[in-house]
Amino acid sequence: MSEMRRITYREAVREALREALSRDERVFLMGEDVGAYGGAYACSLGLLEEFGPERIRNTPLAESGFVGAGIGAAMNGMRPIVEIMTINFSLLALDQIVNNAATIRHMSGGQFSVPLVIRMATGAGRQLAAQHSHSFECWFAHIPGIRVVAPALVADARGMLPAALADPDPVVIMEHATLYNVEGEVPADGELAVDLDRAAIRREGTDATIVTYSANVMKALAAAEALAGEAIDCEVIDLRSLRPIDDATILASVRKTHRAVVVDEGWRSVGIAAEISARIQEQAFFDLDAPVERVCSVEVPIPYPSHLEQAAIPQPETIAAAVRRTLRR
Amino acid sequence: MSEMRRITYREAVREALREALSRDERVFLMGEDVGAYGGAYACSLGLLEEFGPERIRNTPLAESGFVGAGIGAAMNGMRPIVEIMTINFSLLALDQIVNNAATIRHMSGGQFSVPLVIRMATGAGRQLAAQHSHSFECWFAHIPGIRVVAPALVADARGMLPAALADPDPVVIMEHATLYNVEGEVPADGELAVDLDRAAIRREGTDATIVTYSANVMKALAAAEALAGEAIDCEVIDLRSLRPIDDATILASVRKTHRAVVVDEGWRSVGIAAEISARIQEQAFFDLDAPVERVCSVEVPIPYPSHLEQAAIPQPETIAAAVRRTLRR
Amino acid sequence: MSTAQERVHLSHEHALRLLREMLRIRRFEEKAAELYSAGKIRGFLHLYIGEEANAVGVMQALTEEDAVVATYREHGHALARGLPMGEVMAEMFGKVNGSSRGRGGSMHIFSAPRRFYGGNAIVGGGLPLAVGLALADRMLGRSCVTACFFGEGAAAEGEFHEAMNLAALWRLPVLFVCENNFYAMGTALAESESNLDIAAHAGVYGVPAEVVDGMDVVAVEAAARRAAHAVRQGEGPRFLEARTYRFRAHSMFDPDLYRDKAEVEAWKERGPILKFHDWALGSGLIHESGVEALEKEIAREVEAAVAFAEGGAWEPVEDLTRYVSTGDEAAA
Amino acid sequence: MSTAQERVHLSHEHALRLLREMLRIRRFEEKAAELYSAGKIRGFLHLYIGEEANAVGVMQALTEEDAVVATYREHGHALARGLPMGEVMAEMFGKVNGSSRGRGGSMHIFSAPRRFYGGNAIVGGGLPLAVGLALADRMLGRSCVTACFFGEGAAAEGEFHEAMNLAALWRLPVLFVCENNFYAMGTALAESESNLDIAAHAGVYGVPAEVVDGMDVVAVEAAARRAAHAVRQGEGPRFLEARTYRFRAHSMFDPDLYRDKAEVEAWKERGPILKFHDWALGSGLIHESGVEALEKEIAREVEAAVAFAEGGAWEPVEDLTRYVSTGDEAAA
Ligand SMILES: Cc1ncc(C[n+]2csc(CCOP(=O)(O)OP(=O)(O)O)c2C)c(N)n1
Ligand SMILES: Cc1ncc(C[n+]2csc(CCOP(=O)(O)OP(=O)(O)O)c2C)c(N)n1
Ligand SMILES: [Mg+2]
Ligand SMILES: [Mg+2]
Repeated sequence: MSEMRRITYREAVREALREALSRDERVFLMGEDVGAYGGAYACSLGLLEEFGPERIRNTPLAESGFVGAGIGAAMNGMRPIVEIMTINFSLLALDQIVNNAATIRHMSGGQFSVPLVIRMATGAGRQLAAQHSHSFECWFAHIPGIRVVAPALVADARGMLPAALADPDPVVIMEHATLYNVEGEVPADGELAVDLDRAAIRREGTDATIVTYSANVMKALAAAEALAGEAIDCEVIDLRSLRPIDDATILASVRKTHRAVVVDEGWRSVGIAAEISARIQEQAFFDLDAPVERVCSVEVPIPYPSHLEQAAIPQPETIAAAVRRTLRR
Repeated sequence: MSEMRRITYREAVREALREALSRDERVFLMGEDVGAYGGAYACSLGLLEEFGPERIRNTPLAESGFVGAGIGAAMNGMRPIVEIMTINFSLLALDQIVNNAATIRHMSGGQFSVPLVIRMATGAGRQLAAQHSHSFECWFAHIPGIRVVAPALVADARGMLPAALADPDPVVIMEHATLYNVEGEVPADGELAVDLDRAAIRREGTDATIVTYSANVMKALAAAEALAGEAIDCEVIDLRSLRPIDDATILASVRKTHRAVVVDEGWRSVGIAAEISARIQEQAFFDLDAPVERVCSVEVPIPYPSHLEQAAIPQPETIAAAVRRTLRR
Repeated sequence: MSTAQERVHLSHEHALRLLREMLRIRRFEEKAAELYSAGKIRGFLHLYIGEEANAVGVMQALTEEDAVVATYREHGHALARGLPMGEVMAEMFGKVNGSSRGRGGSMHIFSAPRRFYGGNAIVGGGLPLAVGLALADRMLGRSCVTACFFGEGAAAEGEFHEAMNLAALWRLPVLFVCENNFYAMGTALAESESNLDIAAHAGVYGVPAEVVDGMDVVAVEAAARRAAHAVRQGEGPRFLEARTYRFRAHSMFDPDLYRDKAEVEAWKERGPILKFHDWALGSGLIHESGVEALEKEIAREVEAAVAFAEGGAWEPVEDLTRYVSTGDEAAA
Repeated sequence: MSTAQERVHLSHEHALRLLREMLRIRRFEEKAAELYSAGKIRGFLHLYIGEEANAVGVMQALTEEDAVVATYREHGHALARGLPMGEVMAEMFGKVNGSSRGRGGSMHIFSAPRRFYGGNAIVGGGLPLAVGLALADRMLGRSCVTACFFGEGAAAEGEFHEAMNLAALWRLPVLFVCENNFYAMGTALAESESNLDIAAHAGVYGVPAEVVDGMDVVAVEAAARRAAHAVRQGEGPRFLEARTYRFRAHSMFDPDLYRDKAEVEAWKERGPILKFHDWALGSGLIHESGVEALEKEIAREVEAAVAFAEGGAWEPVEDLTRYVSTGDEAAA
């Protein structure tokens, strides 16, 4: 087994960007403030100096315009990585993503692929209030024609980008803004690209399955730790891919534990958690000993004060409580 | 009981618009081609002549701009009805809908309400291909701060608009484009406004519950008719409101039938049907005799040819088959 | 001033070619309207009749390496760009032998061999795409032009402005062609733009713009050649506003009640085919017999296109989910 | 030419008022930066330091009936508009006695009594809102002005153009105020606009535009009075581009590495407070003792504001879901 090294999630993204830019001349990074500023979350710091303004392409504030330009460039021989500063601003580019990126291949009868990677920071937890704390992963996961992934671990932040670039179709990478400073391990050498199709079991357990993704993986693991003290042994699944969803991994776990809790920072109604819940009961109904529980964000625009914001989003305590409910404890 | 009269869904919308404009000077209709053209679906035909260009306000093609203007006008004493020609173009206005219409009340600590009604035509079935056949009801239903309703019956097309205008917060009305020519009954006199909070049972039955909304109500009723011939007695629930969802009506039915099929023209993954399925199993898990089934659109951009389009969306046959599956027949 | 590339060579052949291309579109669409009534073509159908000079004129200025982006009113552009008529007709039938395997229909004609990038039915949505195509050409060192067609209605959409700014800021090889037919569905230009001079919206970005009589195919060709030449020379984007008119309703669903009959008639008298035909005939560039032969040839082409479409297969329902992702065309 | 309403009356009182208002913002924000470091204020904090002349100048031209729409960099506008300093500070603390009950924080200051419509953190998102506010005023026969502030970065967003066109087309009473501080986060104007003349983007819609020195509060006030007067007279929208500069980083997260130190210093030397102070002192309009008194008074106001914020309550967690829908404020 290869040795590991510790870097931050931000460094992992930056390293992956640098590698992609070095390996393939067709790759370029485009977005607001990716240049001199180094990216709103400093992911591209230093890359302008290294690769120049043609390939580290600062854009005006024009989300629809530059995402559309990324689609056109992808259709015409380039491998653009478009950074949308945060998911909040992606609402301005949804028409391009849905009606062009995701759809042109089918509409053209397979003539044109769109090998585009879109990265964006997502999520709440930083007291940025209602307009800057969105989790619209569920909207993206609804769209046929795109792949949606969400790195929770540093190794995935490092490995998902090369895998996304290798995909001939559009891939959206959702980076949780609270994770950039988190440290983790990546292999010291060898191929770092990861398999985008598979969910990962982050903790094995036998009593209940917690299914989640992105920053909530850590919260789920914390909940599992706490529950271990109560002799409740949780399995924690990191979805990794939100579209397509790796049913097999989820179902195998639920067939073992007979209980499931889905954790999602999106609002509860019509979110990712609903989909996972529906899939579990569709495919493992007779294996379930209790209804699938959902732990999601409360249905309120995210408030600014920390105590309200934290009360609005999932917490290890609310996750643990849901697990206990499935076990009727 | 009052007498009934037969009008089309389109006439119902037009009559409701005319009534609203006549009753309240603060009401105005704004959108692309609502004026001389009479609306893309002819809902406002004749209203320009009757109410003039200030109140039947034609807009340029600028979805974000005029939806935002509707929000501002609503915050400042008017009661705008904004028509987005079709849901397909609403993608260009989502930022205004999410970040302003739905959010300003909360962000301002309750100081400003947004009494705005947005109407749009939705759905597939008319061979309009991938960019013009969307069903993004699920996206809207995810957003706290707005109400989302979908009239299936002519009486609701007539009665939901006055009810929406009476609501002090934003209401989105989803009119299915295949329904405009459908005839149905509305009360001949008396108050026509309906209760937006409640789902409706469109057919009573004891063997299985079909939960759906909009144009699929008719398909579900057709499926129920067909199944009646096989001695399967279905209850058909028309959700009517997609946000909030009337759990009580659904659960009461499922507790009676012990089986549920959810039908939704949206793509399967992370759609309305997933939410209904999750709610049923959360709240009526031990009453279910079979997993909740979903009948949704196949996950493909809607193709142009009729045979493929029809194969992509729910049909009475696919609904009936799902009911049979829940009954293991 | 004008170089060889910029000048229009109005030889007998070229005149005949311009007339042929316009007539091909006209006859094709007349047939399409018929077939729509017959139920062979469904969904939306937006006829280009009256506007043929624009697509035909502009295409003369493009090479095979150049790219084209169009709207839902794009049969004319597709034909003028050289897509086989049968494939376009078959696409409108929804058949597998259509240009997009029938998946797209009338509004979504695509062709990789012709670098024809749709067929975009979201107003304004094609402009950022064109910017991206041009960006890739520039980054890859190709000296191609991307011609992007759209209606004047698009100028009110934010995307128009975002795209114009990006193209100008990055000096990209885009030839923007605004087909100003003065109506966006039933909305007259004056109802939608505070400034009726659409070209001014390019000018403010520093994109040189020219207004041309879109009913005059030679004028359009000449202007397009000048503009395309400048773009190809690396001078950045150019903007052409072609003032034109649609003789038919917006789509087959439109009762066309918002336009003055006299206005429509006045424009018809200036019809691009009528006008060019009369002028070329008068100046002796073409002859009546030549036109008759042309009409016959085109009638045969249209007939063959219909037969091709009629003969096409329907995509099997089992293949419904193909073409969503790369690689799945191999399935089934 | 200039009417009574348009002229700036530079009495002793008025000069003192202008200085006071600018100083209030400056001292308030200096304290806010301190409190941010102390962890009392969290999230994003965008300081207005250096740009005070714009908000203060423009607000002089507005009446109580007028409306204001601002961005996330809006403490200055809120204070100049007359929101109590304590409420603004409490909002930034996230306390219930904040202007938005603490729900919005630094980026979402609202005030119904002051017709202050945010606090909008989506760049460009406030412009359509302003158009709608003005539309309602017009339809309801009120002669109010809606002043809409935004940065030059917004001019690249499609919404800017959609809003400009709507306001011009419908001749709505909007006073657009572009605070051009030459940077959108780390992106310099030349990197984001093909045309550096932002006012030209209003001009093309037929919206009369004026460029004003945003470091000169008197010039801003004069220009704003002229513009607001025209708007109030029913002449349609007006556009003001105030050229200005932020002395601090974009937000507290920004290391500010993209600007030349010398550039920042040069602008600081033209600081709006410094400049006005020196000029007013020199011309005898104000006196050093008056300024000292002012500073003391403001220091007390800031202190009181902090105390007010500190003393405010936290919204109980049980009330989390209040204020989503009308009527639910009655709950709990
Ligand atoms: C974003 C968007 N909004 C609305 C529509 C509906 N629509 C289709 S064509 C059209 C008019 C477009 O007019 P114009 O751009 O002038 O082109 P023309 O049809 O005149 O060629 C409208 C409103 C659409 N397709 N896309
Ligand atoms: C639509 C959108 N895109 C990106 C951002 C992130 N962002 C916040 S402020 C800002 C810069 C805005 O610059 P400008 O409009 O000039 O205003 P300034 O901050 O200079 O006052 C950016 C890119 C945003 N808030 N909204
Ligand atoms: Mg037009
Ligand atoms: Mg700026």
